[in-house]
Amino acid sequence: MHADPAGVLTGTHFLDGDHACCEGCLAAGARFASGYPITPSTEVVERFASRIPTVGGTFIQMEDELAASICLQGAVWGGAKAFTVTSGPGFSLMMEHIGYAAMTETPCVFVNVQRGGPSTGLPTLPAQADMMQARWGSHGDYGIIAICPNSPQECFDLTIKAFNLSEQYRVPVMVMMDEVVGHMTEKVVIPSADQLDVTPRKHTHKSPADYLPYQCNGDGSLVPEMAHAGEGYKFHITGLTHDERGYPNMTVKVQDQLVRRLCAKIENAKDLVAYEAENLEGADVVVVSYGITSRVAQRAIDQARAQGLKVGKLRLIIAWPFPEKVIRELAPKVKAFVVPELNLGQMVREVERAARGAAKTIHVGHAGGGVHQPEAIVKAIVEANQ
Amino acid sequence: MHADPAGVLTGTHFLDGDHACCEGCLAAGARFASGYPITPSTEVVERFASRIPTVGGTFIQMEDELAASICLQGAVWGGAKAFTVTSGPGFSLMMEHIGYAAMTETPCVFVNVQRGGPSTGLPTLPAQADMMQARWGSHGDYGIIAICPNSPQECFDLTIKAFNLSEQYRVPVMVMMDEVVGHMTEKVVIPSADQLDVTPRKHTHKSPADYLPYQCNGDGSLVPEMAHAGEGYKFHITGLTHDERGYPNMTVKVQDQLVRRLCAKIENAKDLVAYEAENLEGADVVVVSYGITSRVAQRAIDQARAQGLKVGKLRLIIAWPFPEKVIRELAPKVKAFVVPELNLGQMVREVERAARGAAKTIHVGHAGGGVHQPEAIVKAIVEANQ
Amino acid sequence: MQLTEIRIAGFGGQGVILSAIVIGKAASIFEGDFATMTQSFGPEARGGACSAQVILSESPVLYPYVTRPDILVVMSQEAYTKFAPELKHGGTLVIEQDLVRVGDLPSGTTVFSCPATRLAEELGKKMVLNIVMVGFYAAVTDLVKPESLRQAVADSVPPAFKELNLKAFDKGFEYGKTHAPGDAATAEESESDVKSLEVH
Amino acid sequence: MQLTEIRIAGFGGQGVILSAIVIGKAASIFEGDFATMTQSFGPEARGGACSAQVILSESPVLYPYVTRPDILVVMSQEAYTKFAPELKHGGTLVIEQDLVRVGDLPSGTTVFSCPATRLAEELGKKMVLNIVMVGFYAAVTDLVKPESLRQAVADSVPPAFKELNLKAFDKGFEYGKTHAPGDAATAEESESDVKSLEVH
Amino acid sequence: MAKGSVSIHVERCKACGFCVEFCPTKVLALSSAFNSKGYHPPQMVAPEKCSGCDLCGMYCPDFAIFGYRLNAADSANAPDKEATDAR
Amino acid sequence: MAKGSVSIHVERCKACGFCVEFCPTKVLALSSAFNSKGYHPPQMVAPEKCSGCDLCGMYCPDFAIFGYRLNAADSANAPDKEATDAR
Amino acid sequence: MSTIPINPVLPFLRTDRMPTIWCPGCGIGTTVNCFARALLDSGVDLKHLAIVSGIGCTGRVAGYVKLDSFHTTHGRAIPFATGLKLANPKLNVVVYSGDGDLSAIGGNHLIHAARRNIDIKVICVNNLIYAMTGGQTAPTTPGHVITSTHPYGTFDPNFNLPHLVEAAGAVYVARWTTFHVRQIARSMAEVFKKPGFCFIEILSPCPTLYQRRNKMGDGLDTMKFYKEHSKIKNGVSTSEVGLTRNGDIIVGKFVDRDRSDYLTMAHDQFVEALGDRYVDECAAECCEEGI
Amino acid sequence: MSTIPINPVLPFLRTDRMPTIWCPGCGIGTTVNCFARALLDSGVDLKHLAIVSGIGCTGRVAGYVKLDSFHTTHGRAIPFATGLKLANPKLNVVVYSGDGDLSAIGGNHLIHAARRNIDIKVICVNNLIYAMTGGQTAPTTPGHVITSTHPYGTFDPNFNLPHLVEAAGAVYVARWTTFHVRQIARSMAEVFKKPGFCFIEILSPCPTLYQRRNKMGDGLDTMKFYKEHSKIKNGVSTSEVGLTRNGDIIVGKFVDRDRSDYLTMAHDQFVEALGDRYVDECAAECCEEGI
Ligand SMILES: Cc1ncc(C[n+]2csc(CCOP(=O)(O)OP(=O)(O)O)c2C)c(N)n1
Ligand SMILES: Cc1ncc(C[n+]2csc(CCOP(=O)(O)OP(=O)(O)O)c2C)c(N)n1
Ligand code: SF4
Ligand code: SF4
Ligand code: SF4
Ligand code: SF4
Ligand code: SF4
Ligand code: SF4
Ligand SMILES: [Mg+2]
Ligand SMILES: [Mg+2]
Repeated sequence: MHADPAGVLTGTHFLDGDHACCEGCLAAGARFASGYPITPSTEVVERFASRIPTVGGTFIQMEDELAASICLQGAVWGGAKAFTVTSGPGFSLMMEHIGYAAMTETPCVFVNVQRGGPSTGLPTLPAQADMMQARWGSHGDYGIIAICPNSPQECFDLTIKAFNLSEQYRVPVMVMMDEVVGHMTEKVVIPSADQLDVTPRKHTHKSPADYLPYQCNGDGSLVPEMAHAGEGYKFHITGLTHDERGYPNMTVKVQDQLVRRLCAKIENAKDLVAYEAENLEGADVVVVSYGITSRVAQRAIDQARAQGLKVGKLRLIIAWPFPEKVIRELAPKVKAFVVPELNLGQMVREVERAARGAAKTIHVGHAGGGVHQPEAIVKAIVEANQ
Repeated sequence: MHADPAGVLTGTHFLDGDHACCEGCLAAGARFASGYPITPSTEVVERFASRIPTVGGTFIQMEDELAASICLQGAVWGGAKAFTVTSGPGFSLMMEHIGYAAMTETPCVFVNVQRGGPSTGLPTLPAQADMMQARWGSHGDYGIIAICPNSPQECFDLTIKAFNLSEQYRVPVMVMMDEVVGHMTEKVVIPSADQLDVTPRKHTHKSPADYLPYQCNGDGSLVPEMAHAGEGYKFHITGLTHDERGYPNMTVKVQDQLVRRLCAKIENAKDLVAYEAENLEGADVVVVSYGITSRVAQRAIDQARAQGLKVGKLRLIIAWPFPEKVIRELAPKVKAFVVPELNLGQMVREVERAARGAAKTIHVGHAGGGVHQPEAIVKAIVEANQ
Repeated sequence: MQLTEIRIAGFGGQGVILSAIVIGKAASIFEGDFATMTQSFGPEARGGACSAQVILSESPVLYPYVTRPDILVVMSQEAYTKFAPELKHGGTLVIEQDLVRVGDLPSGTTVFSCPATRLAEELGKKMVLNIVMVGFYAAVTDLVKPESLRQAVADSVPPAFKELNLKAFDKGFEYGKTHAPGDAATAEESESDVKSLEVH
Repeated sequence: MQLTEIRIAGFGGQGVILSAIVIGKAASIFEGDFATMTQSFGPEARGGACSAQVILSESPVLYPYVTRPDILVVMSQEAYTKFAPELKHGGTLVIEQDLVRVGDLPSGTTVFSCPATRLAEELGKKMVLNIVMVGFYAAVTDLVKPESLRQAVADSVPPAFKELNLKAFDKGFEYGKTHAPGDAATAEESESDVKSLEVH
Repeated sequence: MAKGSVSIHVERCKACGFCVEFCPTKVLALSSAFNSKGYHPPQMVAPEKCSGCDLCGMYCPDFAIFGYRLNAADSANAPDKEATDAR
Repeated sequence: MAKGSVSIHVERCKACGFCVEFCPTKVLALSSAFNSKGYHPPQMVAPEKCSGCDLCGMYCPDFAIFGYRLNAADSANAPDKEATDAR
Repeated sequence: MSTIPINPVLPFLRTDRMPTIWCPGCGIGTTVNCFARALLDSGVDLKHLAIVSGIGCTGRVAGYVKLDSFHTTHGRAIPFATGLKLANPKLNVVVYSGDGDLSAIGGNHLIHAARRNIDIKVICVNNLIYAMTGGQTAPTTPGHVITSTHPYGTFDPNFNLPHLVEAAGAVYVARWTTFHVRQIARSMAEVFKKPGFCFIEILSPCPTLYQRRNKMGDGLDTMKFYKEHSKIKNGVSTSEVGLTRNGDIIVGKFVDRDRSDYLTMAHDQFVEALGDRYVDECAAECCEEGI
Repeated sequence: MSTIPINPVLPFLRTDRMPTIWCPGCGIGTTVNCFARALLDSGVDLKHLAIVSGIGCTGRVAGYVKLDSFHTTHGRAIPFATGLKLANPKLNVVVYSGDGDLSAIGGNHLIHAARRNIDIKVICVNNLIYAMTGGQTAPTTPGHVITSTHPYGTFDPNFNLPHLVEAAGAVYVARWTTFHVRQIARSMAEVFKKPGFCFIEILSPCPTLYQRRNKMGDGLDTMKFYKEHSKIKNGVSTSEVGLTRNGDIIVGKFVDRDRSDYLTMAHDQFVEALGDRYVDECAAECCEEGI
């Protein structure tokens, strides 16, 4: 489906990542946002608040992040595409509702512009230390998708992708920005609406009499079809373990079916792999990075190559589900992975696990508040090459 | 230091895990709890509410888990040992304050009696699916300790250990029970107070003039000394990145020092390894488990041994920090690790990572709501052995 | 004592859990064996079905759940319907006589029945039927010594109700000793035989 | 265009960020090059120091931060003190003449100074000093075409203020063209020489 | 002749007694019979006094009873499948 | 002669003007001099009118000024180290 | 008598889920019965009526009512309902939940939605206790009551909910008990027609966890207590309707005032500020009636 | 004149952290100045006085006052203070935070602490905006005000905080503006002596993010506005003190009533229920004065 032109600010703009993300939301068809201010993410909803009355839709500033993160889900069940935006402390408060969205299969987008943590930490400075939280922060087993833009242009492009995946899989998708990307201003090209693909809601075509809210129909996917309030389906939605009718069912069997499906629809999805690869063939060392760090790493890679080293680049675009297979297959062919992150060791654990000892894994940690010195990454590459 | 006899219910009792946990808190010297009811954990504070007025101390039922999880920290800074108790949905709501406790180095205990998830899930039925959340659920980088009892007796013993470790490391410690252990009634032997070791608060001996709240003193540990409100120190505590004086400092350098120390004091601690091992020597397959699953697994191990297989057992008592070295050294000596858990794959990822491909890692998942059929574990052992 | 699995079931308010606690406590605290008691929680609020499981053993109990109970104590028809099928071959069924009608039973089952509610009412407090049942149980099985069970009763109820509960225990025990032993019906006998047993 | 690093700094309310946006936009939107603009956020509230960084390049910019600026534009003494030391050898310093006193400078530095606040006040709105500075910048450097910068100004301010801002741009540009070129002081000259420059 | 009557869904009743207590004309009493859950559902002990006011129905927390006017009974309403097991 | 005087910590002042505005006797005015942050701190323009009431001190959001009674100045108070750079 | 009329409330219920989980003598079902009557009597458009509950015994109401129904998380029914309503203003949205859910963990949302005057109807079944979790003290529990977390009697003062929501901004505030079935149904029907944030508190017995532990008998005893101790005082100042353990219960419609609701205020402001540039479309329109 | 007296408030401040982060013309510092005066005048025991702030410009107050000071998480100053006070009742505990922190994300804790009558003193600096995050609408922002999240003017109705906290149960409620420096100091000194939950709201200019965006001038202009438009009405009904964009500001002490505080009620209940078995010791006693 093409984007609705009403929300598409076609043209070439000089935008920061937060504003580009907002334009991505609008282009993707989001017409509802509930937010609670927090640095460095607030600009996304500030722009939305300014744009939406002339596009058609609603922004509401809620009393806290608990409210913001469930309000948008009400909007989704009312028929809207919706999102919220936050940063570390607010993200922590949203964890219960990320679980609710996963459990009820509510398609929606959570944007987290990562700042330094833990706790109040460094409100105005960058980090990438909420990556594990994005995957594991809510209780119980569930699947989510997390996506990592590294420029304002990608804040636009990948936000649309986030909405599309959320609709395709009926899952909360996290756009894991970082303060640098969020506050950096660059050229952003927004195509015309007819050049933008937007995934429509997986709305049921069944009549109310035939419809079961959590039944997977023969389309081969593990994703049930959806209905909205006010359409006559009279469905029931609950965060309790539920059967295909959406009714609570407290048995091991139903729990097993439901939760395995919720995880499998994401973990086993074939098309949830997105990365940027460069010179992997014949590389001795592969630098695995994402977000702003991938741009810093690029300078390091260039420097290392200038020293004659064979360095490959793997940039995670979708970080969760983690592209385990890619690393697993690469590991026997390389000496080492070097993983720079603005944290003290998060995605590197996945690299290490997937590598299964077939290649060294070297983390280049940074506690946040700035970006790496490229030299620190070069040093690790050189060491890794030995 | 010995326990204060006022809180020690010396004798042999027939208690469920929740009640035993409460007695552990009292024996450890906890005199303050702030709670919010949630099945299947509420019994811990219900008993505390009933016991504390005759012991001396305070229980307050707060308006929500956000309040409960910060109220206790106020109590700690007022000079008490304190804890809160919850289950999945409440645990998700406490994530911001676990980060605050880690950042401010507030010694305290969070008890999570795990139930089926995600979301509201299975309120009255067991799971072990908050294990990754316990480690990663708050934003930013930080360290915590998580401990897994597998019987009411251990709910008593390990809760004391949890308090002791929280004081030693000035860190929030999670007691990760599960519904089965919490609601199971067994014999619990409570020794006399003088047989119970209780770690006192690491209180400063310095005068207010010399005291810096976040300075590590020459004792070789990475843990600063503490003072309480009302003692004349006039200290400042913040969740912002702070220097040794406890004053906000928004620089990369201070962030690096502080956050690396917070992680290192836990990850590098030598004495934070606690597990139960059996027949590891010469084992072909090692079953790694924790909590109630370790008891179910025992039956499976016995059955497999009866079939002539060489099966070792490794039960995690402290799950976080993960005993990486133990697995790493074991891996080359065994064919496989079998990891049964009441989740769809959490601690198994750590086993897999630590094993570095030197041994297979086989997960026996269960989505929760009950315990494994021992046969399912036996089957995995047999397969692993091949 | 060999590993013995017991299930006690009824409806909320009958004191199912307490009777299980008494049995477990008697074995583990007053006899030095091991006991693990677990309970099934319904999805929520009270009033519905209620069931508890006790495993007794001379060594520590590992697997905490009852797979096929050796002994099944039921105090409601619903509980009977739900749990009777899992009873172990050759197991023992103890029923509240006025609340449970026994249907098809696996052969080899020994059935004991006791009008516990009525006996409790005779004591003036219907709510002690659970302890009457425990007394009856003490009389008709011999896993745990009656003295231990009696001690466990005393230890498990609020002081104000101790006397009453001990009386209830004794009443059930006496009823068991005078009515049940020797003539316990087994399911080999016809259904009508079982019914006749209920006339006691 | 070769990779060029620019830092603009002053205090809150001077419009530092907007001037950086204008330069970045001019290069990337109106000239088709690439520009990355980042800003330093203080710990919090406004009113304090404020600084923005622009990197211009003919290929996409990777590393987003300025390491050693080629050009430093400062509009407050504090900013000068803080950032002057990082200026690249042989770099260009552009200052608000009434707000900044230049001290020791690395040799080879070219200094341009403009009384932007005063010029802005002449236009009746002190707040356009940032755009006066941009005009001046356009006159004294040649990285981005003045037309592009002028276009970027028009594109970056609210419609109601477009006229005013374009006037401000022109005023700064004119000032730069008439006063600065040719006689730009370099730090090779004595400090007093630099001061004399401020007399313009 | 009675102006109204009630329909009772025996299996849903939990014997709270609300209907009995709040029937303005005391038409109902809990019966001594059990339903399959062991509850004693109400029965009409003074059917002639029933006005069909449906207060019993409005109080019932379990949708197990309702009252109706007899002259309304012939109206176009289809028979209540649910209620047929109820008498 | 003035009954009071003020002490001004020039470097802390942010020139909000509160002290100037709310001095009941209009003792103060912002000076044209800058402090190192670029603010114009207040100065006494009518020192003889100062009562030492310290209202200026109470309004100051930056603890940069305070008033005191001159007859109290000889009391046992130690000199204000902080304030010495202030005049 | 040839035909038996159907129970008029059954079409409003998910009878396939009956019997309910509620205990004998629990009042929640009675309130649902009144709700069904109100739906029946008011002729409200059921297709566009959605119900949102939090977690608790009362929270299960959404699961028994045959509407588009949402069983959300504990305390968050109101913000969920807010999103539903604002995205799709054609919906009538009812929040149906317990006292603990709405006023303890959900207290913030309660006062903020009242402040904003979101056009939702909140029905609060107040059994003075956290029932589903086993009888812990709620913010509504009066003093000197035995609960599982106050085994020696409560001492925390309790909220006067009508007073609180009025102070926060509600336009309609009423209180009844489950004894007042007709009044409940009437109030419910009334709020369907009243724009803005409306709040109906219904006192309801929880024999299992409140009354029994406090030797107050069963559900029926409580109903009789309500009958004897309720005083209808329409229009009385909400500051005078606080509840105590054994005292009188003031019931009635306390507040009924007019104030633009949130969406109307938003609309007016945008029209004023943006004139023709304002696009007055709801967030959900694109997707609506997707079939 | 030979000696200069020291600035009497300096001993109460962490002067090593000055200058503060606050903007020129911000009123927060003025309130701190009054606070210091109140400490000075009331002779309160500083050793046993603790201050707790949330997050925001006002939240930084804890960091500038030389007491045991806690900068907690956003919205949670009150429950943190509750724990501090209940564990160690000898402490006097002051909560000092912003309107957004206390009444938006922290709104639930505000009303529940008021309900329980926890013996803490809450000072709410109300600049009608979320300042620290850049000027978003707060629950206190009046209608028709331009904010970063309401660029076309606010329309959400605002809280009347004195009314709300009174309805929730506060025993002392006052409002002043930063113009009323003497009254602020007097109220502060008064609440140090008043047991129970006390609330002082202080309107304060935020020239940077509220006034400037709304063409209301700078801090001094706002102070003059306060001077002209404030009406002191002690004892007036809190229902009449709502704030509008340009309207009069009713200030004064509105509520001063007596009610046992939480710890006293707990104590009385335990004494009654447990008699001699009650051990009346505080949670912190074991650790106290550890040096
Ligand atoms: C976040 C969270 N905390 C706690 C709970 C546990 N919980 C479920 S229902 C409930 C209280 C319900 O009380 P109330 O709203 O009064 O409903 P009632 O059962 O009395 O009708 C609680 C605390 C939960 N489900 N989620
Ligand atoms: C959980 C969380 N959400 C949001 C924020 C961002 N935040 C910091 S301060 C603030 C608002 C402060 O407003 P107020 O309390 O009125 O203080 P002011 O700055 O106006 O003094 C917000 C939303 C945060 N730090 N933590
Ligand atoms: S319909 Fe009315 S009169 Fe008839 S039984 Fe019911 S309540 Fe009584
Ligand atoms: S009101 Fe309903 S549930 Fe109660 S006794 Fe009557 S029919 Fe049964
Ligand atoms: S002390 Fe009083 S009179 Fe003197 S300057 Fe200050 S305010 Fe004016
Ligand atoms: S009140 Fe203070 S900050 Fe303001 S002008 Fe006077 S001295 Fe300066
Ligand atoms: S526990 Fe109480 S509220 Fe819940 S269903 Fe039973 S009686 Fe009703
Ligand atoms: S932003 Fe506003 S509240 Fe914050 S310091 Fe500046 S003036 Fe004060
Ligand atoms: Mg309730
Ligand atoms: Mg504010």
